Amino acid sequence: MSYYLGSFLLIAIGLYTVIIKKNLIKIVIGLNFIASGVNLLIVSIGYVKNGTAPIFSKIGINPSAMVDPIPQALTLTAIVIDASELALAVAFVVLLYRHYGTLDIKKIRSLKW
Amino acid sequence: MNMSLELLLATPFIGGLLTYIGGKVHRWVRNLIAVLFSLATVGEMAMYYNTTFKGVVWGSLFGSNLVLQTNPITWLFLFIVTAISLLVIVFSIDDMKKEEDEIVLDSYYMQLLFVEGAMVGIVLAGDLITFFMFWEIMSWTSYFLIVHGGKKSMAAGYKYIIMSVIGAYAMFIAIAMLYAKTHSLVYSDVALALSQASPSFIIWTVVLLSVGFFVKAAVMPLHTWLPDAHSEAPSPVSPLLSGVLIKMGAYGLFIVFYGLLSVNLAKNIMPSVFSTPILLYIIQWLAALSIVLATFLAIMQEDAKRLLAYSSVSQIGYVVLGLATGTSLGVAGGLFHALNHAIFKGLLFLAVGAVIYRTGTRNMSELGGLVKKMPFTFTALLLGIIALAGVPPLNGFVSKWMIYEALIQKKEVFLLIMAFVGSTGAFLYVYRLIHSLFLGQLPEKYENVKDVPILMQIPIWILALSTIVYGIFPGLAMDVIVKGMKLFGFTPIAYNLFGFPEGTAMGSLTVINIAAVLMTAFVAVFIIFILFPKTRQVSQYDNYASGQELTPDFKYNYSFGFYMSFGRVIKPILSMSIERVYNYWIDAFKIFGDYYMRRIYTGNLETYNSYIVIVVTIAAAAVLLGGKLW
Amino acid sequence: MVSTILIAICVPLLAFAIGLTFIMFKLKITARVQRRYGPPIIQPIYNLLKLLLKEDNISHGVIFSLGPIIALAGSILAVFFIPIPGLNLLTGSGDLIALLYIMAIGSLGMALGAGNTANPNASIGISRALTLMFGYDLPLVIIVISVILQYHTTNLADIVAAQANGHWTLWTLPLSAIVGFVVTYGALGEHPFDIITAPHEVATGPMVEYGGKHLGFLMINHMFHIYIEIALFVDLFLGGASNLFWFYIKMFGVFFIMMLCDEVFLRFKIDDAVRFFWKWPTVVALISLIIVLVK
Amino acid sequence: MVNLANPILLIVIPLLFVFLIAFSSAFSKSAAKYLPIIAFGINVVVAMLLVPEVLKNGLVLSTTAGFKPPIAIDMIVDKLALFLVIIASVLGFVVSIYNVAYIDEEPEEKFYALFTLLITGIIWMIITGDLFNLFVAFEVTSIAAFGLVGFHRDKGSVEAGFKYLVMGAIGGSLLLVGIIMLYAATGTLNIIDVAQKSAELTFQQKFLAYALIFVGLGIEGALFPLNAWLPDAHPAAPSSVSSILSGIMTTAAIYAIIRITNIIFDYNQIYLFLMFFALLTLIFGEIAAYYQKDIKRMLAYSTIGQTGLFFFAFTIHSTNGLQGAFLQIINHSVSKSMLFLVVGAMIVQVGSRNIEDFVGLGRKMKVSSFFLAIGMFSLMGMPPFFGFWSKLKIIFAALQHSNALMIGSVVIILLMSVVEGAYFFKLLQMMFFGKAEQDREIKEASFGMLVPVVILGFILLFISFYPTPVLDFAHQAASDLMNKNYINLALKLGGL
Amino acid sequence: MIRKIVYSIFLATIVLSLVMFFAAFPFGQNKMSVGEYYLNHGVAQTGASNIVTSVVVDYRGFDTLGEVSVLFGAAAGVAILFFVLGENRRKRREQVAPNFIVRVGSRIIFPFILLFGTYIFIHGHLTPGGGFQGGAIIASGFLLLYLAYPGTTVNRSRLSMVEGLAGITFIVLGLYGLLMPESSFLYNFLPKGELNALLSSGILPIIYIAIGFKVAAEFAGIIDDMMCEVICRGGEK
Repeated sequence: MSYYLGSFLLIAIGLYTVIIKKNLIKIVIGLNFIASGVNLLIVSIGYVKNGTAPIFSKIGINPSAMVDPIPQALTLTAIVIDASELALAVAFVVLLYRHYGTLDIKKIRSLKW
Repeated sequence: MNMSLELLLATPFIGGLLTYIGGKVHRWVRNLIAVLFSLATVGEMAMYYNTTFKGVVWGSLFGSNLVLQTNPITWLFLFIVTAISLLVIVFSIDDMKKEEDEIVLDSYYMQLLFVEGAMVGIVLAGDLITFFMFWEIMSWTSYFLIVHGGKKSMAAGYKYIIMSVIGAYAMFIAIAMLYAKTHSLVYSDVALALSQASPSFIIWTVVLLSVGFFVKAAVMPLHTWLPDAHSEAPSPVSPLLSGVLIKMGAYGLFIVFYGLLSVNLAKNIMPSVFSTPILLYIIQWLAALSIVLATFLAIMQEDAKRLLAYSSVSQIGYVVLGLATGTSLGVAGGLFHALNHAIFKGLLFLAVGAVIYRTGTRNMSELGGLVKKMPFTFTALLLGIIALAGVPPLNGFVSKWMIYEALIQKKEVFLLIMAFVGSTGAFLYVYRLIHSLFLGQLPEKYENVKDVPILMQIPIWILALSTIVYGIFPGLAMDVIVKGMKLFGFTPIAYNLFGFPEGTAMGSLTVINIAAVLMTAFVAVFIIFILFPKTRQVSQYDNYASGQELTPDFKYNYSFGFYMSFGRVIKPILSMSIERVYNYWIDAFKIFGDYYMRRIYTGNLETYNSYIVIVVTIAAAAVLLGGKLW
Repeated sequence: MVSTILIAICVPLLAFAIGLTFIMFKLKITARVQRRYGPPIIQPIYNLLKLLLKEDNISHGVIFSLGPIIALAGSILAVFFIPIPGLNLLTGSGDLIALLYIMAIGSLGMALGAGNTANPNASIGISRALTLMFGYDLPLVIIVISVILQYHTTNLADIVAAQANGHWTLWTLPLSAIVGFVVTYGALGEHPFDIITAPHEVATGPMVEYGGKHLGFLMINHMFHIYIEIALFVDLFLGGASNLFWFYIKMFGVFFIMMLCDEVFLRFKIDDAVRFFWKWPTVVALISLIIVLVK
Repeated sequence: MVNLANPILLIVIPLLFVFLIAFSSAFSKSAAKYLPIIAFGINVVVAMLLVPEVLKNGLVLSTTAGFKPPIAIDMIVDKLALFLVIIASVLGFVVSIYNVAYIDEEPEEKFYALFTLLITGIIWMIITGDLFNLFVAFEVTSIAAFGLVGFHRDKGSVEAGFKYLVMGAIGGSLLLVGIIMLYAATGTLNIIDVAQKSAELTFQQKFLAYALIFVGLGIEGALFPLNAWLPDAHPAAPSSVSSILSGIMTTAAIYAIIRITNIIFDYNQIYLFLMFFALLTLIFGEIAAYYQKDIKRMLAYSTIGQTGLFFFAFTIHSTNGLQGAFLQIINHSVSKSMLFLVVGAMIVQVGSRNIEDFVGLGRKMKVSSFFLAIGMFSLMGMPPFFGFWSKLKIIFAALQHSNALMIGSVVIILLMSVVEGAYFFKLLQMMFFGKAEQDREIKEASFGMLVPVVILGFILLFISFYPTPVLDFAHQAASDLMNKNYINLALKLGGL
Repeated sequence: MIRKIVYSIFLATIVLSLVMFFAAFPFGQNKMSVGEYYLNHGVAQTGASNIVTSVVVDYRGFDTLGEVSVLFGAAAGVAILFFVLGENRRKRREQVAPNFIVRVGSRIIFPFILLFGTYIFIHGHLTPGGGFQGGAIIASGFLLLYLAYPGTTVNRSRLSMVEGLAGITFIVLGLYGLLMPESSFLYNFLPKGELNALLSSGILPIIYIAIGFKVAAEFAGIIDDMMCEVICRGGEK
């Protein structure tokens, strides 16, 4: 359960960062927090008590002792997606800084209403 | 016969498209096509004279058939629509020449024909979907016609279309409610369903439908669009709007109250006042208020077309008042007045349009003395105002007389008083119109004004002669009206070609006698007049002016604020304005919208993100509270 | 056929004659009320003849000349719709409501002619005339309706017939009759309501430019007008009459009372006149109307 | 011979062209311009080939990796999905043509690649039969959209892009959490399988997972409190992209929500929740649009309003309501895309997005303005245009339930339609009847930009005047969704 | 401050509800349904000893295609945002390397990094790891190179060629499956081979290799863009 809790906390901290923090970089980090939390959640769901990695490195391993392979596969995909988003986010932050000369999200409000 | 109803409906639309294409070739091709197609519509319409023809299914939508039908009542309205449209198109040929941009003209004729087609569709509709569809088409095509005239007309058109849309959506709800009940919106099915429905349902649907019609018919308090729209529209469009378009509201009321809902049914489900169902009674009061208040407003106008526009509000009040009486005589009077109003108001708008065409202004205090320059237009306009004022022997009198008699029969004295007062008020404003335009001093700049070209004279004179024809021979129209009303369950009223014999109403009327005696008296007096010593023509400036010498460059004519002293009397009434109430609500709405927008779409990313969290929190809290969302 | 034509000729002449005598008496009565001797009783005929026979008539155009003609034609038309003893003429062709509008033709014709003079006095006069008409129309309509409701017909001949044997509307609806009397003042433009012609202000208003035979025709029109208004009052409230003599007596009685009161009043301002009409006469007429309705 | 009527081709072919664009950009700059046209041309053909199949079987299911659905990912095209796929493909095709004339900014090849990827992602979202695959498709769409919104790299577009990205990323994560929760509860990711296994879950469990999915998709689907990115992003993006974003992307996200709602829940449990969002979206979108000075921003807010409208129609949850919703989707997609394309062409000529600068354009750019007017009329629901039929259907369907809630909603909808009319007519009369203060050198849009507009315009006119096939098809699709035929047929065909 | 507290409470509510949900599916409990099928049949059906790989590339290979597309989209997005015209790009050559040790060290390490990355993605179906991991490692080699030699440029058109080609390979391999009797995208049509052998499990290693190249090229591209953003633009705002 604590694994779950850890992932939930990561998500919550990420959301908190995104809402409360003013700095663009911190917001991007907050996004990363959320993504990590979700990935942790996925992996922990797949865990089966006393399970091993789902690799048949030797013939004759009992498949019933293995953990669920799907969450791991999902995590792989999710990580790459998060990485892509992060790369784009950072690129945006750089451009924002160039246009506005600040990293304070409160001052980046040219589009409203 | 089967196809030709659809053909009749399609003719104006096809004509509109061809007109637009024709305009690319040459403007005379365009004009010719427009005239020919509207003429063809009139011809096709004439084929249906006094025939009843139920139900051509031309399509089906959502399980409800789309039906076209015709009967003498629709024929009456078809006649109004197609005839006035034809005249308007003929009038436009010369009147719209001043517009240089040919493209604008092409689309102008196209829209004219489209409006005509839409109105033909409304009238021919045999089910509510068709009706509503063409109703909306009529709204937006006529909107385009209104905004043809510059900056002010844009504001007017905007107001018009918004109010039309609101009205149409009120109808929409009612139609949807009916659809939910019957799944078929053919009139007969709806009538059947309504006869079994609960009273509250009926009242709701009828009220909502009526609101839509009231907006279009400009019954107070929903009239505010009309004075602006009718006065700002191009002069050939105003007769179409005033003469025809607002009649569609009257037609709708007729269909709803006597086609879908019979009077007997209405009496059964709601209390009656003066043996009128309370709903109709309220409508009568609204119509009567329209008559009186719009008359007051018309009296105080300085703008010729605005005056006529307010007069339209007042006259449509008579139509609605007549239709809402629920007796044969009253309804026949209302229908007849619809026809008459189309004729004389079309005439008046066209005649004023002719003046505007020559002088370029419609401000009454800038005009005057045109009788010498435009005698034909003057004579036509004179006939028009006599008809409008309801003076025998022209047509306006006959229909008003029928409405008065119907009201007397029902002893609805207060409505009758208001109707009378409105009619007397009409004397004031029609005289103002003819006085300021044609009588008195001719401003110097209009020395060279000529009468309008023949193509503009023809429509004006056709309408002018119609006022006489329908005035002296009301039987011509009553043939159609009485026959049509029989279909809607009214007891036919007695009439003959020249009027109404004893027994129809509380009195009798033979218009031709009045006309004959008047003519004889006129001729006799004229002869006597000639027998006395000859007269000598003197200049208008040779005038009693307290010893002053008058010169053409000095305006001495009394034409601004003609009824100023009367204005003082009705000042408390004039200072009331329903429009201010509307504007108040619109402003309130705008302020609210602005307020919330600045607080929701702040441009602040944190705020946006917190919305997400809030929504998730609500869901989470709901789950924690046991899955109770509501 | 011949008799029809004869009647058609005689009735207007009769009306003209009655109107003429009233005008003749008017000056005398007024003078006596003001304790003057007054002009000779025949003076109006002199005036009329002088105007009609004037050699040099000036006109401002066709409409100007048509004005008096239309006015007179309209008045003659109205005469035919008022039942006189023994003759019901055209009452079958147009009822009381039609008559109310037929009576307006004359005024409109005159307004048309006067309007074309371009004289501001004339225009102001017309403006006042129409406004005043709007003013007295409200109580007039109400009392007409109450009479119609009283007898359940709009046919004037039937209304007269229903009042036979002394059942005058004056007794059954006294309030309406009083209002009708007041309204007749307004309709005739007599004294408190002579704001239209007001010689001191607008120099006889609509008539300001008229002279010669035009003015003569207008005077004739006025005589018809007096006849029409008073005959209508008599028919509506005094039960008409069984013969011409009584008819004339009744009319003269009404006219006499009017003239007695005429010179007592000052002139109303036009808006005050309208306010007056829309206040007391309307209220009284409405009370009378409600009485009829309740009955 | 390969069966071309295979849903997977709808995704794979454009994707292949995405990579081809990247590949070909090494040799030739201009090839990239035309490759998307070919890709979506093929897509349109494939979609058309699917029509008879779908009509015959009710549903076409395509597997991957040679395994049956719960094991591997499957693509499902039923009538509703086919509906949207056709719209998306046609829009993709048409807008690709538009792009050729419209895009003149470097790096072009990246733009075309991302543009193709965007539409691919949208189609993917529509036809996928797997929850995690839905998430992937969602991310493909989002990532492509983020890049495209920032394409101009100016102040506004970067800001809009960043805001969109942050919100989109949060949304994606929440969506993933929701999907994972369903996985944890059922042990499977296939939508049909989840539908069957989730029957054992309690309402709260389903609802929490559902709420997260709803929020995640709702961010993309422009539901009210979650749509704050939209009015920024749509104007900032190039007009062709706005046209896709507005026309079909929000629709696809809403479709996904509907699909999941329909499968997981009974209608009665959830409709108030959805209706609440739908009406809020409608009200706030339309009212906000009224105040806009920027024409694209106005259209963007109008998109929010329209989304609310058809989402509302979904929540009526009768066959009629669903039919109305589908009709409204078609109307919105075609009209709004066309509007954005026209407006894009106009902005090129005028050089401003401010409405005041559009005065008198009706006389200068006649063809464009004509189609703009048609699109607006259709969006307002004026007959005889298609919007009228859809609005008619929605209102009719709503009032079939004659309870106070529905009547109130209908009143709100119609009031908001009035507001919609208010701002559209304001624009229209300014364009057609206003007079510009100074005479400007404005020409008609270039041929390349007009062609797509005209194509869309004629599609709109065609379905306006001959709506019967569309109405029938929508009706069938609606009754399928209503009866949950999707599940039954998929079970039969997929052999789950 | 109130804002912070309020949102903390909100977030706590969310966490609480999540906890409530997962209380029904405790940690370590076997929640598999489809997963069991993979474990039992994966080796036989795909020939890969790493079941995760068989899931990633075969059973759920379509996800991977999407993942690749996402990465591609991100790379294209970054390229759009950091777009610099060709002539400005060349400015970079003038930069001076920072540090001797870094330069020499990276020159030695770079080939090994490439080799390691290649190993990882070639053995993706046998051991933990695969195309993404391998690609990322190779890209980190490029990062090192950039650190040591800021003037380094990679030929962008060649990078995009590699990207494109790798993607095309993936899809064409998948499309070939449509020609098979199963008529299924990504159908594993090559022989499965022997378990735990390098050349086994059909198309899986080929796809992983393609992915590896693609990921490497894309990450390298992103890194290149970011370097350029920092260096080419310099103080420009």
